[in-house]
Amino acid sequence: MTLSLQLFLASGGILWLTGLYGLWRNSDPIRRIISLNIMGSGVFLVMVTLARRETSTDPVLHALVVTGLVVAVSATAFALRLAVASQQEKR
Amino acid sequence: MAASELILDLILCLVLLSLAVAVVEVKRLYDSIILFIAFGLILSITWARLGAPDLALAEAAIGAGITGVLLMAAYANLAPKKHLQNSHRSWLAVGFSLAAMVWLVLSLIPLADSPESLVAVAEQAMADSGVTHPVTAVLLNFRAWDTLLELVVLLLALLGMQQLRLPSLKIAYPWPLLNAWGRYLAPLTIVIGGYLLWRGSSGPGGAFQSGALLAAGLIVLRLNHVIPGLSWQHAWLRCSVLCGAGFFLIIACLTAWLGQGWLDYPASYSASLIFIIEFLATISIAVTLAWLVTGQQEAAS
Amino acid sequence: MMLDWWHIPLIPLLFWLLMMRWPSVSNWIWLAPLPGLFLLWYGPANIELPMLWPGAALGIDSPVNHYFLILSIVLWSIASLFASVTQRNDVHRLRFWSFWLWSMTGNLLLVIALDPASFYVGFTLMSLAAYGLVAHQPGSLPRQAGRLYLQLAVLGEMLIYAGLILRVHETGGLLSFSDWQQPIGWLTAICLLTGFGLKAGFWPLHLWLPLAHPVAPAAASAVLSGAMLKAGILGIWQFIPADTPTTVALGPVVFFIGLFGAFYAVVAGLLQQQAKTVLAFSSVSQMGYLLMIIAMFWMTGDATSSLIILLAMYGLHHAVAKAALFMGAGLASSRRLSLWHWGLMTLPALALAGLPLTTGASVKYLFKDAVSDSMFALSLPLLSIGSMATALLLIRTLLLMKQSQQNISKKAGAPEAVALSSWLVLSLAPIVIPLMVDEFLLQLTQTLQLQALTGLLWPIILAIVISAVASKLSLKTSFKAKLFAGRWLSLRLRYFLIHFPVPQWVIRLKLDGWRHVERTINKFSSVGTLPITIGLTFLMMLSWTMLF
Amino acid sequence: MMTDIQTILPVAIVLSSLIPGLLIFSLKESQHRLRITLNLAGVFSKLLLVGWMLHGVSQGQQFSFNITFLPGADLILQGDALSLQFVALSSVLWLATTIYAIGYLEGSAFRSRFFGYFSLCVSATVGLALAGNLVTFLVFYELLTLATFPLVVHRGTDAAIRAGKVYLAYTVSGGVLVLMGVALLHALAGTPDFIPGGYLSPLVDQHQAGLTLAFVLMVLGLGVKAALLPVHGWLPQAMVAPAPVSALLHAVAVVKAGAFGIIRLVYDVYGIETLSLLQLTEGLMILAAATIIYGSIRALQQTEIKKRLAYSTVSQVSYITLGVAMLGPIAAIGALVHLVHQGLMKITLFFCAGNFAETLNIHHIREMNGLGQRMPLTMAAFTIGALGMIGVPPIAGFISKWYLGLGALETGQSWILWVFVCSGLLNAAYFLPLLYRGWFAKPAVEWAAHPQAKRPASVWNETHWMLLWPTLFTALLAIVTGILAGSDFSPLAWAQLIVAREFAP
Amino acid sequence: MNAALVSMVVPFFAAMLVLMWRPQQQSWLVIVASIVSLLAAMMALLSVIDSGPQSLNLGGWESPLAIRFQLMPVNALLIVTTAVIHLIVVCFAASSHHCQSIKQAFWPLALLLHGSLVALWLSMDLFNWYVTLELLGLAAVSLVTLAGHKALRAALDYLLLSLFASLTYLLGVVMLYGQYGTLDIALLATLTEADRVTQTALLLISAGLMLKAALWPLHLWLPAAHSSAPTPVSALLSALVVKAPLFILWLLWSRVAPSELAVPMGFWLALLGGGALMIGGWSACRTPHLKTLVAYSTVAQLGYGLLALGLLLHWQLNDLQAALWLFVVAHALAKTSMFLAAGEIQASTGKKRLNSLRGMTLTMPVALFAFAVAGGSLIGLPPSGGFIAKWLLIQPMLIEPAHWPWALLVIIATLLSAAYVFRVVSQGFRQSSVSATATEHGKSAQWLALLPAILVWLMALFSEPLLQLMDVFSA
Repeated sequence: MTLSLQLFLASGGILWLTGLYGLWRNSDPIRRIISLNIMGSGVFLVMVTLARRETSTDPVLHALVVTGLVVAVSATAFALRLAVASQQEKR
Repeated sequence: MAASELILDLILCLVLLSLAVAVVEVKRLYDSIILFIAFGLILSITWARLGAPDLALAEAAIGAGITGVLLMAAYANLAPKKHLQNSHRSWLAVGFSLAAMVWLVLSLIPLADSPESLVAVAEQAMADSGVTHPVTAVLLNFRAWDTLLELVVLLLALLGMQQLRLPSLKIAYPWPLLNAWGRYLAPLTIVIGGYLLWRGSSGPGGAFQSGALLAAGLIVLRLNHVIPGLSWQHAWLRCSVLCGAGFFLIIACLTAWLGQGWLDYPASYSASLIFIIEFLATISIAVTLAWLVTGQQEAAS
Repeated sequence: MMLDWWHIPLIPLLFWLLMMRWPSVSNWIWLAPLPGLFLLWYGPANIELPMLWPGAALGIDSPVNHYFLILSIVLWSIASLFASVTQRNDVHRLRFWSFWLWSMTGNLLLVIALDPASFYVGFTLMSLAAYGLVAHQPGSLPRQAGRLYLQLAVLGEMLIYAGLILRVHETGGLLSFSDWQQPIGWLTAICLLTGFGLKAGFWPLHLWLPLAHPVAPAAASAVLSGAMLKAGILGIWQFIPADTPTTVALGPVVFFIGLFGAFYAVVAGLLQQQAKTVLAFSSVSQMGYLLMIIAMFWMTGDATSSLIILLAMYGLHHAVAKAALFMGAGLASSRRLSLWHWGLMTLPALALAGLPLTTGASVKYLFKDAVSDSMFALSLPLLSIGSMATALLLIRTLLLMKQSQQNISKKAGAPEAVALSSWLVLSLAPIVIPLMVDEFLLQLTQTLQLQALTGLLWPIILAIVISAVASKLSLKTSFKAKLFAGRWLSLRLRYFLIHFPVPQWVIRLKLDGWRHVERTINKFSSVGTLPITIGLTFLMMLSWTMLF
Repeated sequence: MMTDIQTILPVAIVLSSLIPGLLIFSLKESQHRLRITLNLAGVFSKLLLVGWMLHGVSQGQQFSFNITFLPGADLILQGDALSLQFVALSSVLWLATTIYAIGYLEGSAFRSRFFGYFSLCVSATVGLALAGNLVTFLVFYELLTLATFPLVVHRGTDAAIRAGKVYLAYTVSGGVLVLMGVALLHALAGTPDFIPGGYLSPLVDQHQAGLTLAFVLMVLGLGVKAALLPVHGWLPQAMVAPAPVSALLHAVAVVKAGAFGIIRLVYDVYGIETLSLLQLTEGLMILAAATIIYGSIRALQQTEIKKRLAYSTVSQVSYITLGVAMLGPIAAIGALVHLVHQGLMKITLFFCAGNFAETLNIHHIREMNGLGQRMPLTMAAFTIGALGMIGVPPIAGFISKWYLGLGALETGQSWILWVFVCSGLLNAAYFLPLLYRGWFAKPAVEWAAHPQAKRPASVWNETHWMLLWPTLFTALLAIVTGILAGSDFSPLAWAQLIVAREFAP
Repeated sequence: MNAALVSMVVPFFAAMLVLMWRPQQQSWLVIVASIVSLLAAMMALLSVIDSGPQSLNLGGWESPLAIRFQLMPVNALLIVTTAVIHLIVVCFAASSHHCQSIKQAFWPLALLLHGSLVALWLSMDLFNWYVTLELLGLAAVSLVTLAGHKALRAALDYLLLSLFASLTYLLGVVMLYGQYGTLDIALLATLTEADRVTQTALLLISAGLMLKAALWPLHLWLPAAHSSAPTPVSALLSALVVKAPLFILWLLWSRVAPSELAVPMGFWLALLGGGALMIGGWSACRTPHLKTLVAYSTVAQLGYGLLALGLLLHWQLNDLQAALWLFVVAHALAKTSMFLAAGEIQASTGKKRLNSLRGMTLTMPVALFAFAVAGGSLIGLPPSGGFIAKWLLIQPMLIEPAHWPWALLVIIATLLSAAYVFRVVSQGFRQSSVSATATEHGKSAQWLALLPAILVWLMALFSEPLLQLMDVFSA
């Protein structure tokens, strides 16, 4: 079990870094936003994994992930809108 | 059990990671978006695997579904020449990332062995929370303040989007399939959403999940032009966007003023209060998300 | 009591104020110094004026200032009278009179000063205002002479300032001449001697004198030579105490400086072509004698010594005689003089050379006495030669004056009555003074013995003879170069100061070269905000991990 | 009642210029009558209050006002003999300069701004003089910097802006150094009130490095305003300001603020004992002496009147510093009295320069030929100022030089005497040619034919009376303070009183 | 505590009211709300002064479970500052003619920003901070986009970096939770050890917060975003929003982090602060645009905060907390004034460049004066709030000769700030041909710009109670 948890934790970290890398290396705003979402997923993965450490899952972490998801989706929506708007002005 | 599960987990992780890398590295933006939606689906499977069914639901609805629609819409609205990835890959960046990865993974691994959490405390408090599902208890009672602020985050995203004054989402021609399915899909989402909401107090589900589903339904309806463009002009829309956070805030104030303290529900009312709050929050979330996706209908246009 | 010592310097200032309002007051300026005479006669007590600068006290406390006051009053008064005629048609006469009155104020103040500060105040006022007299006339010569005069005057001022401060310090902060008997330091003595010497104009500090006198108006030359040079001598006498180790040691040196100067100036003067220049050199020479008196006084330091009387008498004598000559020279160069004028002119000239029955005889006699009493007795014969030289020089002066008559226009008439009479008073003074002042008369009676008489007369006669021979031979030389040396130096000094290399600190940031670098960075960071920031975040986090 | 007054009076003195100043800011350009009234009301009320305080202090009363400010460092305004020396000087000269400025700026733009800042400057100067501890001093010191800047750039030309920037570069840097020094001392010893003899002597053994650094920092910082050698460069540049500004601020208020600060620092913060233990004043003396000579030589090389005067200020203000650095009572008298004397003389000179510029548009020395015929009174005032600067008795400058020279000998620093001699010579070298030109040289154009102005009807009308009278007033003061130096109410007597209190065993 | 809650809730309600009813005269509603919030904030401050720090567990749950609010002198002060600045900015926006076009959208966003800030100040919970930071980020970006087309690019950069920072922060928070099982600052403070996880978590959190606070060298987004935002928004962002992460950073490092980590980290933070002071100041001296200059000045001034924080940690000196927070408050007030003045000037001339300021002493004297006065506090001229903060900062630097190099840093920073402030002011004194009557209107906006500048100078007069407040806190 622990090994599996460690695997997921590491994956979460790597996901976070992958997103970070994508954010760093991509110049397209949509890709950047996607990368951010991947980063977020990485963090959520870590959270959900941590919630699994005990026999009963940690509801607090789950609740935090729900909150994080909503925040992420609203931010994504806004960011995408903003990206579109900023690109449109350039035309 | 360990070995097979471990292999399953390993595969799951590898798929996730390779999808993520692919999303980041793939040449075409369109592919990237598609891959990201796939990534979201795999992720929701992962949640399920990790014993978080409500998160799996939320991820499917919010992460993959709504975000996917948003990304597609943005893609459709952007100039094609902008969709190119950075031409060169910087080995410096890769090196940095790998170094950071080693560091980060090394720091994360020990966490698996230190089961410090609030599980016990939360379980203890469940009895007084007014609901039976622990996640809902945390969301709407223990850490209700976070949830309240989250509703405000949604509101802010909506406000921010609104005043960008973009034309509403451009869909050249309603997709015939969507047209056909939409009429059936939408009521379905409403039913499922209602169910999720009701179920939220005892099992996986709750305001966000049902709100997301409802939003999906609304989006479909809007795309089919069944419902008119959402506009700030409509009082009921404003009301439904604001009612979640507003009511929540009023309750918070009332508990502080009349009750024992800020967001300290009276024990006897807590279940019904939480339900009302969830209900209103669902409406707000649904409308806001739908609005965020479909965009503001300009009064002038 | 309505009149007091402190009024003396104020009265000329009052005149000045009145003159600024009513320019015709300038005709009455000769009255301004006269109240001093009244005070001398009346003799009120010395006063202290704590209101003023530190230690201020005014009054008369020795024969020296007594006589010097007399001579200053007389000279200023008569010269004013003279000038009121000669400057009548001057365009800048208000300016002239202003400086005149300021100078007069200073002179009178310094004579009655009983403390160094007041003396210095008066002295400075006098010397600086006198610049206005020297440089009064238009043209480049007065300007150059004035510049040199001023440079040296200021230098003198500063040396006196230094000496004064040093002296006050030496005496432990005492501020009265009468208390200044403490030993004087070498530096102090030299500062003071040089500082006052620059005004007194003895060799080798006489540079300005032969340049300034010829260009100043005659009345101004008269006071310059008569009163102001004496102020320098008075300063030396007042500031430097006698009979202290330093002064005793300095005495012989100073004596020989005076002696040498007395002869040197004669030689230099004989080579000049202009009457007033020659007269200036004569003053230089006479100042040498005064310096010798002071040197002898330093050696003895006897407060009752006859040297004090001698100094006072010599000062008075030289002042009136030289003033008469300068005024005469002024008249000679602008008016037609008749024979009796010339006769009168000779009187002060010969008085200076020691003509019997004049003040000259009295002072020469006393002087010889003093020298023979002192350790310098060996130089006694030189004195007679000195008289001869003086006579020679003055005869040359008279001759040059006579020559200058040729250059004046035919229209020029006889001197005006006022000018003439004022000059007359001074010219006759060498004879009149002994009749009025007991000290002179006393010496004069001594000189009437045959031996003394011949001792006085032979140099004069010899001088006349030599002059006659020389004029027959028409010896003419020019000695201008030396005069111009001073002028040249003063110009060089100015040039040097203006072009003195002083470092200047200017800090300038030269950023233009970096402009494009800056632009590139700006552009890069504005376009690549995101990647740069994220890269830096990476870098920071990684570097922090190294930290712990 | 009396105690109340003793508290209020120091504040009232500061406010008497501050309040009119602030009111003036709000006035419209056209309300010149009201503006003049306000100005003069401020001036006279300040004079009255200062007179009151002078009387009180000479009777031995204590005036002190404080409010809390920093931890361990209150804002204290107090009137002691030393501060009053400076306060009285500023107030009297403010009177002269205000009248002068009214005449000078008649009809020009931005007058409300000008007078507003002008009053602020005076308030800052007075506050700085009344400051009862280092922190208060610092506050007003910095305020002075700020309030002066708008006056320097008042004309708004490119040259003025450039000069303003130079001014700021110097003074703000100086201000920061002072701040650091004050803070350092505060860190070491707290900030007690100024006391004669200083309060740092117990720390000498422990914190030698700190005390030394603080002294160096503060002297450098104060030296900027006092125009000490390496940091004097702003002063000549700042001469683009209008004449009243140059006159009051750059001859008196600002440069004296620096010099006054050094006085405070040496006598009331470090104390003579401490300084002689730390052996810090040698350097200061050498610096000041070098500044004196350097300033004089640079002055000699200037061809503009105001520039020459500015370098002269550089040179003359260092007399004060030098006098302070000598650490002897007589030198202290010299320094303190020079604070006043130099102010009187230099302000006269600047007034005159302003008169020349304003009446006949004369800025360069070569244009001064024959000025004495056209503007005899101004020229006379100029002469007095110039001669005073040289140290010609009986003008005020002589008195200071007298005490400074004696002080130099008393403290065994006889070389300083020769510095004064040299400086006197150089002063003469750069001032006397101006006097020559004014009185003796022939004007290039006959004044009757001068385009700027015809010959006036009377001597008294040679220029606007508001320009002339202040000039004559200060010139007269320069003479009177010199002649009547020994009287009981002269700056000299006051300086002696200060020194008697400072050097009391 | 209730007063603080009122101060937080009122803006939220007002925002919803404005959004819901959309009255014609919104500005009055907003101003009244701001005033009420301010009064409540002051009452909160008074109650803290009277009865000391207060704590509130939301929902009445036990401490590790519940989100905890704590009212301490520092955050009470910050709440008051927030309310004051909001009130001024809101009044400015209402009175300035140049803000007409953005008002409709500005009011609710500004109100939500206000509420979010107060929520952040009050909270002592790591995850709740994440939510409030998101709130702030979204509100701030939305506000920036009010400026229209030109601002969008900068806004997008800001948003993306803000989200990135949030996620970095969140990862760190999660790691801390994973290690210690609590999100409460006070509890964490008792638990933390200097192990690897904690270290990584703290670094991640710090990186995220530093990015959000635009601390050098992660500041690149700030000048673009702040200078292109509408005037009142620039003021709010520079004055308040960037301070919020700093608050968290401070609590985290001074409370939560074990001293083995805090001491070396402090040195680094201080170095970065020094870098901010130098580079930010230099950039401000070089930029040709007015608002960019002000924005760079924010970068530089935040360096003081960082420096104070770093030295506080490095030397473990609690005295420096007062310096840190006085810096923050003084800078908030001064920067408000500066941005309002700069924005008003820029809007009235219609030009961004610095040389368009010519003749401003004639045409907009009050605005220029406000700029100068505020600048005085930034430079640290006495007797201003900035001076007091700087004074407190340099005291410990000076007392030990070994610390003197830091003081040198402060000297250079001060000179740089003087350079850029007077760069602007001296332009205003240049002659110009613009007639005096050109901009008679808009006087009230200019006076409002001056108000915070005066407040920051008044701070100096009330420094005693302020410092006492800080003492109470650090004790």
